[in-house]
Order: sequence, then C-alpha cells, then structure tokens
Amino acid sequence: MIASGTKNFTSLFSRYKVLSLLFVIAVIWLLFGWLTDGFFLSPRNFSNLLRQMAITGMLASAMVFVIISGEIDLSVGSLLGLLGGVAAILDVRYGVPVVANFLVVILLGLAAGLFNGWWVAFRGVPSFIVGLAGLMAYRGVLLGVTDGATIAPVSPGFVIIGQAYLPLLVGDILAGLAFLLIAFLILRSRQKRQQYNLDVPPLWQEVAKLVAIGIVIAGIVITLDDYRGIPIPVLVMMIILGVFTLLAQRTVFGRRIYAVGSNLEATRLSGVNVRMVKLMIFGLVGLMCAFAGLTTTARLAAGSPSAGNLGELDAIASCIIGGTSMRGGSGTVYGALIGALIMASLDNGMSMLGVETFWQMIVKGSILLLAVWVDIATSAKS
Amino acid sequence: MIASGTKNFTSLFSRYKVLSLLFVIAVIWLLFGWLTDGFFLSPRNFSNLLRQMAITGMLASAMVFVIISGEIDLSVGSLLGLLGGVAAILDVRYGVPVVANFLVVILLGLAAGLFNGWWVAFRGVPSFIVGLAGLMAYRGVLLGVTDGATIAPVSPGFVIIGQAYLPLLVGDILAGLAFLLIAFLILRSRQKRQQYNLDVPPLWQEVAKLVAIGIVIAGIVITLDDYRGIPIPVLVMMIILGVFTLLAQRTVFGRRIYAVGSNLEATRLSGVNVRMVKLMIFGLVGLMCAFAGLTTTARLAAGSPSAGNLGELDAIASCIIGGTSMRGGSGTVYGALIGALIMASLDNGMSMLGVETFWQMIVKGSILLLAVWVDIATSAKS
Amino acid sequence: MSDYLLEMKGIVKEFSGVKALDGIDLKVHPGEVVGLCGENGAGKSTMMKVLSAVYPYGTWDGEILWEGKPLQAASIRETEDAGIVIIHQELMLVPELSVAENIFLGREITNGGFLDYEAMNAEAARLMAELKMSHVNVAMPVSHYSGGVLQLIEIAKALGKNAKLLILDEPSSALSQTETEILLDLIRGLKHRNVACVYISHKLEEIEAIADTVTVIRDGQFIGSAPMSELTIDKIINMMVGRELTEKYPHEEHTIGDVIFEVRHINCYDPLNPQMKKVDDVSFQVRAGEILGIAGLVGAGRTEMASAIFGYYKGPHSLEVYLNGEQISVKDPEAAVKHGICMVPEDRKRHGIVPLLGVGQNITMAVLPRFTQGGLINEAAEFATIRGEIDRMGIKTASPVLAIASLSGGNQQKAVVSKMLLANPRVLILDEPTRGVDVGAKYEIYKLIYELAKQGIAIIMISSEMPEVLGISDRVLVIGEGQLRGDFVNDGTLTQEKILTAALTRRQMAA
Amino acid sequence: APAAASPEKPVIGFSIDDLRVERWARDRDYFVAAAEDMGATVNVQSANADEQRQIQQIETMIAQGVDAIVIVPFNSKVLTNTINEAKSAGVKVVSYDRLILNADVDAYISFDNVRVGEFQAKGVVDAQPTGNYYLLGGSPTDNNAKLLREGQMNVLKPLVDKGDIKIVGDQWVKEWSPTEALSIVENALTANANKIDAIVASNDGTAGGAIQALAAQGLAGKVAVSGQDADLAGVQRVVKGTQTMTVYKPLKQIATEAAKLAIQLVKGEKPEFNAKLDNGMKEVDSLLLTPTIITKENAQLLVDDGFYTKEQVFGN
Ligand SMILES: Nc1ncnc2c1ncn2[C@@H]1O[C@H](COP(=O)(O)OP(=O)(O)OP(=O)(O)O)[C@@H](O)[C@H]1O
Ligand SMILES: Nc1ncnc2c1ncn2[C@@H]1O[C@H](COP(=O)(O)OP(=O)(O)OP(=O)(O)O)[C@@H](O)[C@H]1O
Ligand SMILES: [Mg+2]
Ligand SMILES: [Mg+2]
Repeated sequence: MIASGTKNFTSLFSRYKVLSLLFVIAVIWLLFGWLTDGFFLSPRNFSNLLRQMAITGMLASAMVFVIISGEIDLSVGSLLGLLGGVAAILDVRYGVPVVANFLVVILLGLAAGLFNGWWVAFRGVPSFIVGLAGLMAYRGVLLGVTDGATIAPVSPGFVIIGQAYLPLLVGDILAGLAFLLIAFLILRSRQKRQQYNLDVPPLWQEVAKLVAIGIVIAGIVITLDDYRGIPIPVLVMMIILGVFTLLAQRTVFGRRIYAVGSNLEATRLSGVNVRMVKLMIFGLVGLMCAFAGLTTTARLAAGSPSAGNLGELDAIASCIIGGTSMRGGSGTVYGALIGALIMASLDNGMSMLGVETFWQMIVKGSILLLAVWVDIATSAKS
Repeated sequence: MIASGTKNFTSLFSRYKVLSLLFVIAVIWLLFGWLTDGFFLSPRNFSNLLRQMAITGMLASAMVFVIISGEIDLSVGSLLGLLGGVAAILDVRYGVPVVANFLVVILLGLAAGLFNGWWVAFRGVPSFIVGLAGLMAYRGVLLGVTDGATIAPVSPGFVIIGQAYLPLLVGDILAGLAFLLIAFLILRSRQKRQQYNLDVPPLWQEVAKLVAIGIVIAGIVITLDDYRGIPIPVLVMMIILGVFTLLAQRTVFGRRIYAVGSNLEATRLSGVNVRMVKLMIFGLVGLMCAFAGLTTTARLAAGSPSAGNLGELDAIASCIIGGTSMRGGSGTVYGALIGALIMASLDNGMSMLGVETFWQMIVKGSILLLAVWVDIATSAKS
Repeated sequence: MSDYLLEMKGIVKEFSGVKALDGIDLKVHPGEVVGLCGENGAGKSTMMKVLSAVYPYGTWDGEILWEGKPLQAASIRETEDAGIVIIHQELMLVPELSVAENIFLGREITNGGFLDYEAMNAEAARLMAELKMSHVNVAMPVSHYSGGVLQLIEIAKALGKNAKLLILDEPSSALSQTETEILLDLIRGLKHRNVACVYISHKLEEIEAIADTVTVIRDGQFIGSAPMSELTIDKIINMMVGRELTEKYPHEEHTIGDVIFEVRHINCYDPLNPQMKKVDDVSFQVRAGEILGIAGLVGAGRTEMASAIFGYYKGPHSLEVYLNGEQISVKDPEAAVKHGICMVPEDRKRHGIVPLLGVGQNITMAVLPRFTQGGLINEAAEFATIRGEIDRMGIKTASPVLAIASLSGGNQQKAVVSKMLLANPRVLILDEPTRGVDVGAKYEIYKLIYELAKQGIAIIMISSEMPEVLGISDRVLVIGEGQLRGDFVNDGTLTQEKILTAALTRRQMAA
Repeated sequence: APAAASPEKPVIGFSIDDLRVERWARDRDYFVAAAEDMGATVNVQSANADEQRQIQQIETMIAQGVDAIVIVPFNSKVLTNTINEAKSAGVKVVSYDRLILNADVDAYISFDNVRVGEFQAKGVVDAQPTGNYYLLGGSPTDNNAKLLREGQMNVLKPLVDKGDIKIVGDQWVKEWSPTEALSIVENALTANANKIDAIVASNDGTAGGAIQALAAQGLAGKVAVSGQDADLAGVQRVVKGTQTMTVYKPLKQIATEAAKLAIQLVKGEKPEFNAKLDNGMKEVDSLLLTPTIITKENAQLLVDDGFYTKEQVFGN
C-alpha cells in the first residue's frame, strides 16, 4: 500500500505482516542454501525459482481477488490446461500466427472467466460448485480436443514467452522505468496531499522508502542479470503484480472487491452493482488463466492434457500463505506472490536435495502449516 | 428435522428443499433408466449405487458439520488413504486380529482429526491451510509406510465389512426396529408437546408422515433384498445418517455447530466454548475417515497408496449439492448423502452407457452446476 | 465496603496505544439501577465488556470487586456463572437457530443427553410473553425477525439467565415507546427481586425514569456519579458534553415545494409465507424540502416499506414509484441510488457498515467514482472529503483508516449517515437515523436534515422515537400493522397520544 | 445402449486405467475396431487412474450383463473382490497389459511393465554407458511407476555396483506431470552444475518436460533420455535426436489379440496361449507380446506398422 501520514498505523501493521512472511522465506532460503552448499542461493537458481513460481503466481494474483470477494474458484487449473491446449492446437495443427493465437486464447480465457462469473453473480450458484463444475468440464473439453495426446512441437516464436530472457539492457531500462514510475507516484501523491492540506510524512521517510524499493528492484535485476537476465514469464508476473496492486489499492473496482468481501449487503445498499463486481473478478481470473496457460505451453513447448492439474490448490494456498483471509475482505497481491514464492522454494530446494518424495510431501505439508502459523502468531502480537 | 405444528412453515420449506433434490434424482434416474433399457433401475444396480456412494457418503456426513461450522477440511482424502493403508499393513504384515485392527485405526483416525482440529481451534490456523498441509503430509506418510506399493491381500474377515451383505432376515428386523424407533420418537415428542401445552399437528398428519417414512424404508430394504440384502457399508452409512441427524438436530453439540457457523462471535459471547466445538467437529471427521478408510481397504481387499485421492472434493461437492451453505450455518446430513447419491448416479449411469471419458467429465460438470442451480431457483421461489 | 455488589476501580483499557478507558470507577449496590451515560465513544460499551470478560482479565488494568471479592474472570462463562449478564449493544443472535435455541444458547436444557425442545420452547414462549411478545413463534429461526423483535429476543435471552447484575447496553435503541415501557417495568420487577442493573442509553428520559444513580463518563474519563434525585436531564447532558445544550431540536425555516416523490400501492408479503401481508397498500407523497416522519409501533412494517421503495425487499412485493411525476422502476438499490433515492438502513451491522474497510472508505463508498482521475482514485482528494465529513459529523475515530468495526456504535451510525448524505440524494430515506447516537450528535444530525431540506431534498424519516418525529417532521404518517393509519400535518397540535391512537385503530376499510 | 448379450453377439466391457493417456486411447480404438469386426459390442470405460472408480465401473458392467470384461487395471492388486463378483455372475475376465494379482482371471495378455523398465534403462545405457544418471520416476502413488523402476534398477544396479554409472538424483513426478518434471530437472541441473549425462524418464510425457529443461541449458540431444509409449511428440523428439529412445508396444497387435481372446472365451473356444504366469492365486493362461525399443534408427518401423504416418513422424 502506498503509505501516507494518516495511514501510518495500518501500513506499519501490514508491513509487519510482510516482514513475517519475508522472515519465513529468509529462513527457508538460508536453510536450503546451507544444505545445498550454496547452489540454492546461486543466481541461476534464483532465476529458476522465479520462473517456477511464475505460473502459480499469475493464477494467485487473480485468485486473491476472488478470495477477497468471499468466493473461490476451483476451475483455474483446468481452464489453464484447456487454454494452453487450445493455444498448442492452434499453433501446431493450424499454424495460427503467434500474436493472433495469443489474442484468441486471451479472449477465450476472458469469456470462460465471465461465464463462470455469470453463474456465480447472476444465477446465484455457489462459486465452489461453479468452480468444481469447471474443474471437470474444462478438463473434459481439453481431453476432447486433444484426444488425450500431447500436442507438440510448438513453434519457436511461441516458446519465447516461456523460455526466453529479456536482453540485459532492456531489462535494466525497464527496471529503471519501473522505479521512476513508483517514485513519481509517491511524490505526486505527496504533492497532492500538500495541496489538500493533509498531513505528509517527513521527506526523509519517503526518501528512505524509495531507496529501499530501489535496492530491492536493483537486487533482483542484478541477480537475474548475473545469470541470463529477466525471464519473460517473470517479467509478465512483475507487470501483473504492479498493475493488480494498483488496481487493488487505487481504483474504484479494487476498493469494491474488498467491500463486497467484507459485507456484500451493505455494499449493495450503497448503490454498488455487486454482481458486476463479481462478474469482473471472474473475468480477471479467466484472463490470468489464459496468461498462465500460454506460459505453460511455451515452457513445455507442448500442450499437455494434464497441464495445470491441481493448479487451483497451489494458487489458493499461495493466497492464504500470503495472508489472504478465507472469510473475505482482506488480502494483497504481493502477499499472494510471496506465498507462491514460499511454495516454489520448498519444491525447488527439496528436489535439489533429492529428498525422497514421501518426505517431501510431509515436509512441505508441515512447513506450510508452520509458516502460516508463524505469520499468524507474530502478526497477532504486533 | 422432526417437524411439529409450529414448525410447519420451516419444515414445509425444508421439505421443499429436499423435494427439489429428490426431483433432480428422479430425473437423473428416469433418464438413465430409459437410456439403459431399465438396467440402471435394476435392484442389482441399486445395490451397486448405494455401495458406490457409501465411502463418499461417510466422509460427507462428517464434512457437512465442518462446512456448517464455517470451516473446510481438505485432508480427508489423504487421511482416509493413510488409515486404510495402516489397516492393510496391520492386517497383511503383522496379522493383527480384525477387531483390534479396527480399534487401533479408529483411534488413530480420531487422534489425527483432533490434531487437525487443534491447529484450527487453538492455534488459529485457517482450516484450509491445515487441510492442505494434511492433504500432503498424510499422503506422504502413507507413501512412506507403504513404500508406494499396494499392500495385499487383506484377510477375508476384514473384507467382509466392505463386501458382505446382511442376511435378509437380520436386515428386515433392523429396518423394522429403525422404523419403530422413529415412530417412538415422533409420538413421544407429540406427547411432550401436549404436556407443555404447545400446539400439536393433527394426528392424521403425523400418521401420514410415519406411513411415508415406512414406505421409503420398506422400499429400500425390499429392493436391496431382491438382490442380496443390505450391503454392510450401506448399513454403516445408514446408521451414521441416523446418529448424525440426531446429533445435529437434538444434541447440544449439534446445535452449537450450527451456532458457531452462523455467528461465531455471538456464540462465543453466549458463553459457549467455541474452540471445543471446533475441535470435536474435526475429531468426528477423523473418525469418519477411519470408517471410510477401513471400508475402502475392505472393498479393495488391499491398501493402496492412492486410495482416497480427491476424496475431499467429492465429499465437499456432495455437501454443497445437498444444500449446505459454504458460508456456514446451514446444512443437513441427509442432504449431503443425497448429494453423494446424485454424484454416484451420474458416474454409474454414464459408465453404464459407455459415454466417453471426456464427455463424462463435461456432462458431470454441467449437471452438477444445473442440479445446484435448479435447487436454488426452485427453493427461492417457494 | 461489601455493601456494594460491584466495584470497578480505575479501569484502564487501551486499543493499540489509544486509551479508550482511562481510570474509570463504577459502583453498584444490590438491587440498584445505575444509569451509565456518555457521548458516543465515551467508553461505555468498552467498560461493560471489561466487566463481562469479553476482554478477559489481564487485557486491562484496574480492579473489579464482585460481592467484595476480586473478580479476575478469563471468560464470559465465569462472569455469567458469577451472575453478571450482559445484553450487548450490537445484536448477538445466531440467525440460523430458532428463537428458543437462541435464548438457551450456552445453557441448553437436555434430557437424557438430548435437547428437550418442548421444555425450551415452553420456557422461551413464557419469557417472550413476559415481554408482551407472545405472537413471536419461538420455534422459528431468528433470521425470520428483524428490528425491535430481535432486541426483545436478546432481552429475553438475558432474562432467562439467573442474573444478579444485568447490563443493558442501549437496549431500547430499536424499541418504540410501548416496548420500552414494558422493558422498564420489567427492570422494576427485577429490582424487587434484588437484581441490579447497569442501564446504558442515549434516551435520557429513560435514565431519568429508571435509574437510582447515574454515572457519567467522557472520553474514557470518569466525570461523576450522583443519585438521580439530585440530577436532571439537562445536568446529565452538561456532564456528558461539557456544555449546555439548550434545545434538543433545531428549528430552521425551510420552504416546502411541489410533490417530487410519490409511491403508490406498496404491498409486501412475508418472504416465507406469501399469504401474510407485511405492508398493505400504502401510498403517499413527499414534497421537495419536506421532512416526512413515519411513526408506528415496532413491527408495523415501516422497515419493509422502506426496503421495498429502495429495491431490496426480499419477499414478494409490488409498488409504483414516481419521481417528479414520472414513474420509475427501482429494481435494486443501485437503480435507486442512480435516481437519487438514498437510504440509511435500520440494521447498521448487517446493512450499514462494511466492517473491514476504514471509516473513510465507508464514508466514500457510494461516491467513490467521483474521486477518480485517469482511472485511479485521487486519494488526497478523497481524504480531504473524508476529513471534512469526520469533522462535520463529529465522528470520533483515532484515524480515518481505522477499520469501522472498531468504532463505537454511535460513531458507526454517524459514518453510515454521512455516506448517504455524500451521495447527493433527491429523496433521502432515513430508517432510525439516530439509533444509538448521543444527544449532542443527534442535534447535529437534525441540523443536517434541515440543511438538506433547505436544498429541496425530500426526506422520509422513520423513527420509533416519538419525540424525535414530533420534533422535526413537517408531516407525520402513522403506520399500524402494515396499513397507513394516519397522515397528520405537524402544526404544533399533534401529540404522541394522537399518533398512538391512530396506530392502534384498525381501519374499517382499506382506502 | 447395451444390447442383450448372446454368444453370437457378445457384449464386452473394456475397463481402462486412464483414457486421458494417449496410449490407452489407441488401445481402445484398435480393440473396438477388432471386436466389432467379430460381431461384438464394446462398452469402454476409463477409470481415470482411480482404483475405486475402476471397481465401480466393473461392477456396473456386471450389473449390465456383459459377457466378458477386459481390464487394464490401474492397480493390479485391488481387484480380487470385484473379479470374484464377475466370476460368480459368469462373466469372463481378461487381464490386459498388467496382470491382475490374487484373482481368478481367465486370461492374461501383455507387455510387461518390468520389462519396459528394463528396456528404458537399457536404451539409455546403450547411448551413454557411463556417467551421472538422474532417475525420473512416475507418479509416486501409481503402482506401475514402481514396476517400471524395478525394471530400470534390474539393469542399472550392476552398473552402479561396478562404478560405471553414478546415480546423482532420484525423484518421482506427481501425476506424471510434465510441468513438474520440467522443474525437477531444472533444479537437478542447477544442483549438479549441469553435470548430468543421462536421464531415465519413465514415460514420454515426463521425458518431454525433462528435455525442455535440457534445451534451456543447450543440452538437449547431449544428454540421453528415455521414454515410453511412443507418443507422437516423443517419437518426433527421438527422430530429432533430443530423446534417446522410447518403447513401442505394437498396440494394434495386443488389442486385436485381446479382442479375439475375449470373444473366444465367451464362445467357449480354446484360445492359444504361450505362457502360464502365477498371479498369487493361480497359474494364469497368458499371451505375452514383445515391446520394441524405438530409436532414431528404427523409427521407420512405426510408419510401417501404420502406427503413424510418415509426415507425422518425419515431418515434411
Ligand atoms: N476493538 C477496538 N479497536 C480499537 N478501538 C476501539 C475498539 N473498540 C472500541 N474502540 C474505541 O474505544 C472508544 C470507546 O468505544 P465504546 O464502544 O466503549 O463507546 P460507547 O461509549 O459505547 O459509545 P456509543 O454510545 O457510541 O456506543 C471509541 O473511541 C472506540 O473507537
Ligand atoms: N405480529 C407479528 N408476528 C410475527 N412477526 C412479527 C410481528 N410483528 C413484527 N414481526 C416481525 O418483526 C419484523 C418487523 O420488525 P421491525 O421492528 O423492523 O418493523 P418496523 O415497522 O420497521 O418497526 P421498527 O422500525 O420500529 O422496528 C417483521 O419482519 C416480522 O418478522
Ligand atoms: Mg456503545
Ligand atoms: Mg424498522
């Protein structure tokens, strides 16, 4: 959240929440770093980690809105698979140009999302059921269109969005621009507040914040550059993070998502079209499924009929690890992404160590529980 | 609910809710009956259907309480698998006598359920996360103990609880006793109401109700007898149905489950130990996982590392199809069982028709959606 | 010393650094009724939550002596067992359970391990009858009832427990005069049985009528305590707000224009029983700048009527709505707000506040698009407006971003009113707008109502507080059992008796 | 709709482990074609890799009154009860591809999974006789994944003992997911600084994921990778050289033989068997077929067999 004088309070609190998540990540990373003789902490693995979390991250970014609004969507994994499969078929069987292909798949994703949303918002069917129906039906359609076969090989132009890296220079410039944009937003907000005679935090505080943000961005970019640069899926995820955070914090739609989740009736009685809000949230989910599906297909260079299986659980878990409440009304996009990062770190670290499957499942389950518990226990105190 | 004069209204309403579910079932059955030239409606298939729904039904009977209390439990499938696996190991590897084996597994189930519940109730971890952690960890333990291999063959005494049928006479006597018990409860309640000077419904109405119940019980028993009698798992499920319905409607614990789900804060402020209620609900779930796990192992005559996979989704879907609200506070055990029956009917009917897999998934998803929608649309009108 | 039933000494309670209570004392004799007064946010509810261990021992400082012995309760169970029973300001009922089950929640009657419904229903019916609510079906789910009935169920629930000290936190805010009288009589009856009461209310007439002693707090500070015999309402107000408040109702001239809003043939039926009429063919008109008061007994159907006009009545209903002579369709609240018809709902918790959002975000909820600039919310402009509203309404909050749920009840109400005032209504429906609001703030709200009337806005104010209806309306409609039973111009000759008589007189023929 | 059964027009139930997998879809097509040629009706069901579901489907087939059931068991140890029921209803039971254990089956026709595992290991060892090996197992809850691993180890174990090869890692891929396989191999390459010489993958799907990870490091084609099923994508990779081998099972042959066998059993004729295998309960009459290792060199075989077209395998 873009903090401001009067918000000191909440922002401090939410900063604490992030801190406890970051603490969990730090512990996990250090532990794996130590156990893998540093391989885990190498730039190359950092790059891997971010790429491996990108698909779940995309789903989680939209799922977080669904959960904030008090609903759930179980169909994302299957929808991801279906959209990825359609993209592969269009590419492999029909040779549709990549850009046109993407457009078609994105529109399809949007349509499917809106279709789900329509049942929830306008037909009053519980989202759990709509999602479960989608989970089965979308996967069924995928099997029908692919006949259960893997669709390969996808054309090289397509594969780029899953596997390629941004040229170092371009990445650096983009990171710089992102930083400037953030700085601009913070300073403009400051100036606006002054104009309206509202409290402004001391200048040094804003500057310190900007410096911290700068260091994080620079740290990520430099580490990634040390390997091969910013992977395209990671770039996409970062852009989604930025856009969705802005959406959540600074737009009418975003605010209404929180309102709907916290008290639907009161929001409706304030004259808000709550159905439309829900419809749009599901539309957004469909869109993200399209992005995630395209990325999956690109990464595998193939459309697999099992792609995205159980993706919904990963996405939901990421959101909740990241502090989103299942009861609706609260949650953040960056929290969800940190959640996805924690899960990816566990998978990555343990597979690096060659831990036995059954131990991996036990450890992952336990750490999930402990991580969330640490988060709850520490933030309750602050 | 045991209806009564002053409750006419609600009971009529809730009867309508059941009616709309029964209507959905009737449509599905008639359709399949027609499409399969009556095979679907044969006594033998009816027996199959009930056996096939029994395991999901057991899980759903406890899951419905979890959902009513406003929580969710995703670990049931894995816990079922683990408990079934342990039972198989105790039987095959260590030759533990069947009764002792059952006792151990039931206690283990209870302990695991209470462990889950402790995290939810006393540590404040969202049940979704506890469940997800359990989903992974319990399956991990199962893989660890079985080494990923199927444990077979289970001893014949064990297999009975999954495969055997009640001798016809015993089944008939039990059914008669059940009917007498219900009649006794209704009449005693009537007498009590008179004693307290409360309204009583006209006698003919109570009698009509009893006759209807008698016909349903007789219908089920006669049809089952026409094949081989009441299958043991179906018997277990019926007993659970009775006990849990009584628990939900007529005990302090049961009503508190609804209270907790409907308004946790108010319940807490009424001096109810809401944590204890939650803990016990999860304990109940653990117990049902043990029953379901034992039945699964008996039916398979083996402990399989993949047993119960995705069982949680089936159980939750059954509850919701049966009218349980995801927001907590309302739902019934018989609704959940009817939900399980609807799902089993779809699977059974379509596999009889030899519908292609992908079509099955699509149809099942669509019918799920439509069934719930019909339920909502009709009950909103009444 | 020990002739006190309860002594609270130097109670201090902090919420994340903000002191809500700062050393407050409260003493209660057995069988005594203590009136606890203070402005919104003074700390009355917090004090009572400390006493009843909603905030358990250890989360606050100070000392509580109960029957002379220190009370260090860790849970509500313990205080209830000791004989302290509280009726919370916000309704604490479980909607899905029946009335009887609610009344017995936490102390259910069992027989051989099973609930004895017959006994519970009979006892619950007896308790409700004591409150003259025998028409309430105790086997029905609570969600079937609303408004005042819920409050009375809440009271019945408390009565059923064996209290030595009964705390009533604004029990009458949703009650009309008749029910309030019943309640006060009941308290007098309890007094005879040596049950003590702490009675919190912003209706100071009630305090005057029932209290033996009055304790006043302000901003978390103890101001004073005195026997009622030495006090007057004006003195209490003086202690509460720290200044004189000479008049309770502002009288401001405003011109009444043409009819701008009209509803015809409102008919509402019970959602569960479509045979039962809740509102029976009510029609009326409102003029620009007119303040139309709507009076009636609890359960008369006023809330149903208002919700039908605003497009959110749940059951079957029909009506015609005309704005400036043209028929409009109000199918949902969104359409209503678009047409400039706004409403402050009766049930604050369910329909008013969005608990997890900040106070400010609640205030700007209906008009948020107004602050967008290039798609983004101009937070600074939004904050400027919020700041203005908080000042104008005197909302007491530590910060505009504090979640509204942690505000005191009265302050929440002010924020909800403010939200709808911002929406530039042409017609404003207020359903119990001053519910739980202190006298000072009420005055401010009345002034605002006049302000709006001056701007030519038509105002429909539903209120169970008869003096309030008489104090500020230009015209009064009386509703009884869903029918329109009176339409009086408030020219100074209208009295409470006339209104009550109208409400209770059954019409021979529907007009 | 199911027709009434008679020896002349028998109804055969075909219960398949998982039709979501390309290979089984092909089995079904060949089987149905062959059976219908011989005048039978077939009801095909997919258990979607779920033993419970498979049992229910078989029960349903029995209730429906089929004459014979051909089963591709998802889990070969859990069908004892169900097959008892089938036998008591007079239904003939054929175990297809995987031998159903502890059950009274009438016949067995197969390529053996342990054998396939041996082929996989052998294929990789032939291409890369020494060096660092990474084992990529199938789904950890799938019994067949275990059997494959057993076969692989039969070949690898002696070489490990000899010191020729070193197993640097060993992971199982949940639900045979290619995406998961991709991540696992990415991590393995990172952890081993790309020093991996061979990957023993258990099917073509996971092999595909692994090869994507190798491709990202420019190692595709330099590391030996095994597979199974002769998926089109897999075969194309074999031809391209990025995948070392896949295992081809002449599906048309096994499917046709199985259909013939089932119909002969129903008609009370004596089919020809070439082996007897012990399944824990009895000596089962068996017909064993040989799978083939497909490498770049013999990929033409698939075209010759009519399994794929020339364009599909070799492109244009
Ligand atoms: N949970 C909470 N978190 C933060 N502040 C709180 C919380 N509960 C109460 N407060 C603050 O404590 C103060 C006292 O509130 P309280 O509810 O006791 O007032 P009150 O006297 O009952 O007012 P009213 O007449 O409006 O009901 C208020 O300023 C309120 O904002
Ligand atoms: N005679 C009655 N029988 C049954 N229920 C009643 C009766 N009277 C009132 N109720 C219940 O009370 C509700 C109306 O309560 P409410 O108090 O909100 O009405 P109102 O006219 O708006 O009065 P007020 O606004 O003064 O509270 C109805 O929904 C109904 O359920
Ligand atoms: Mg208060
Ligand atoms: Mg009202």
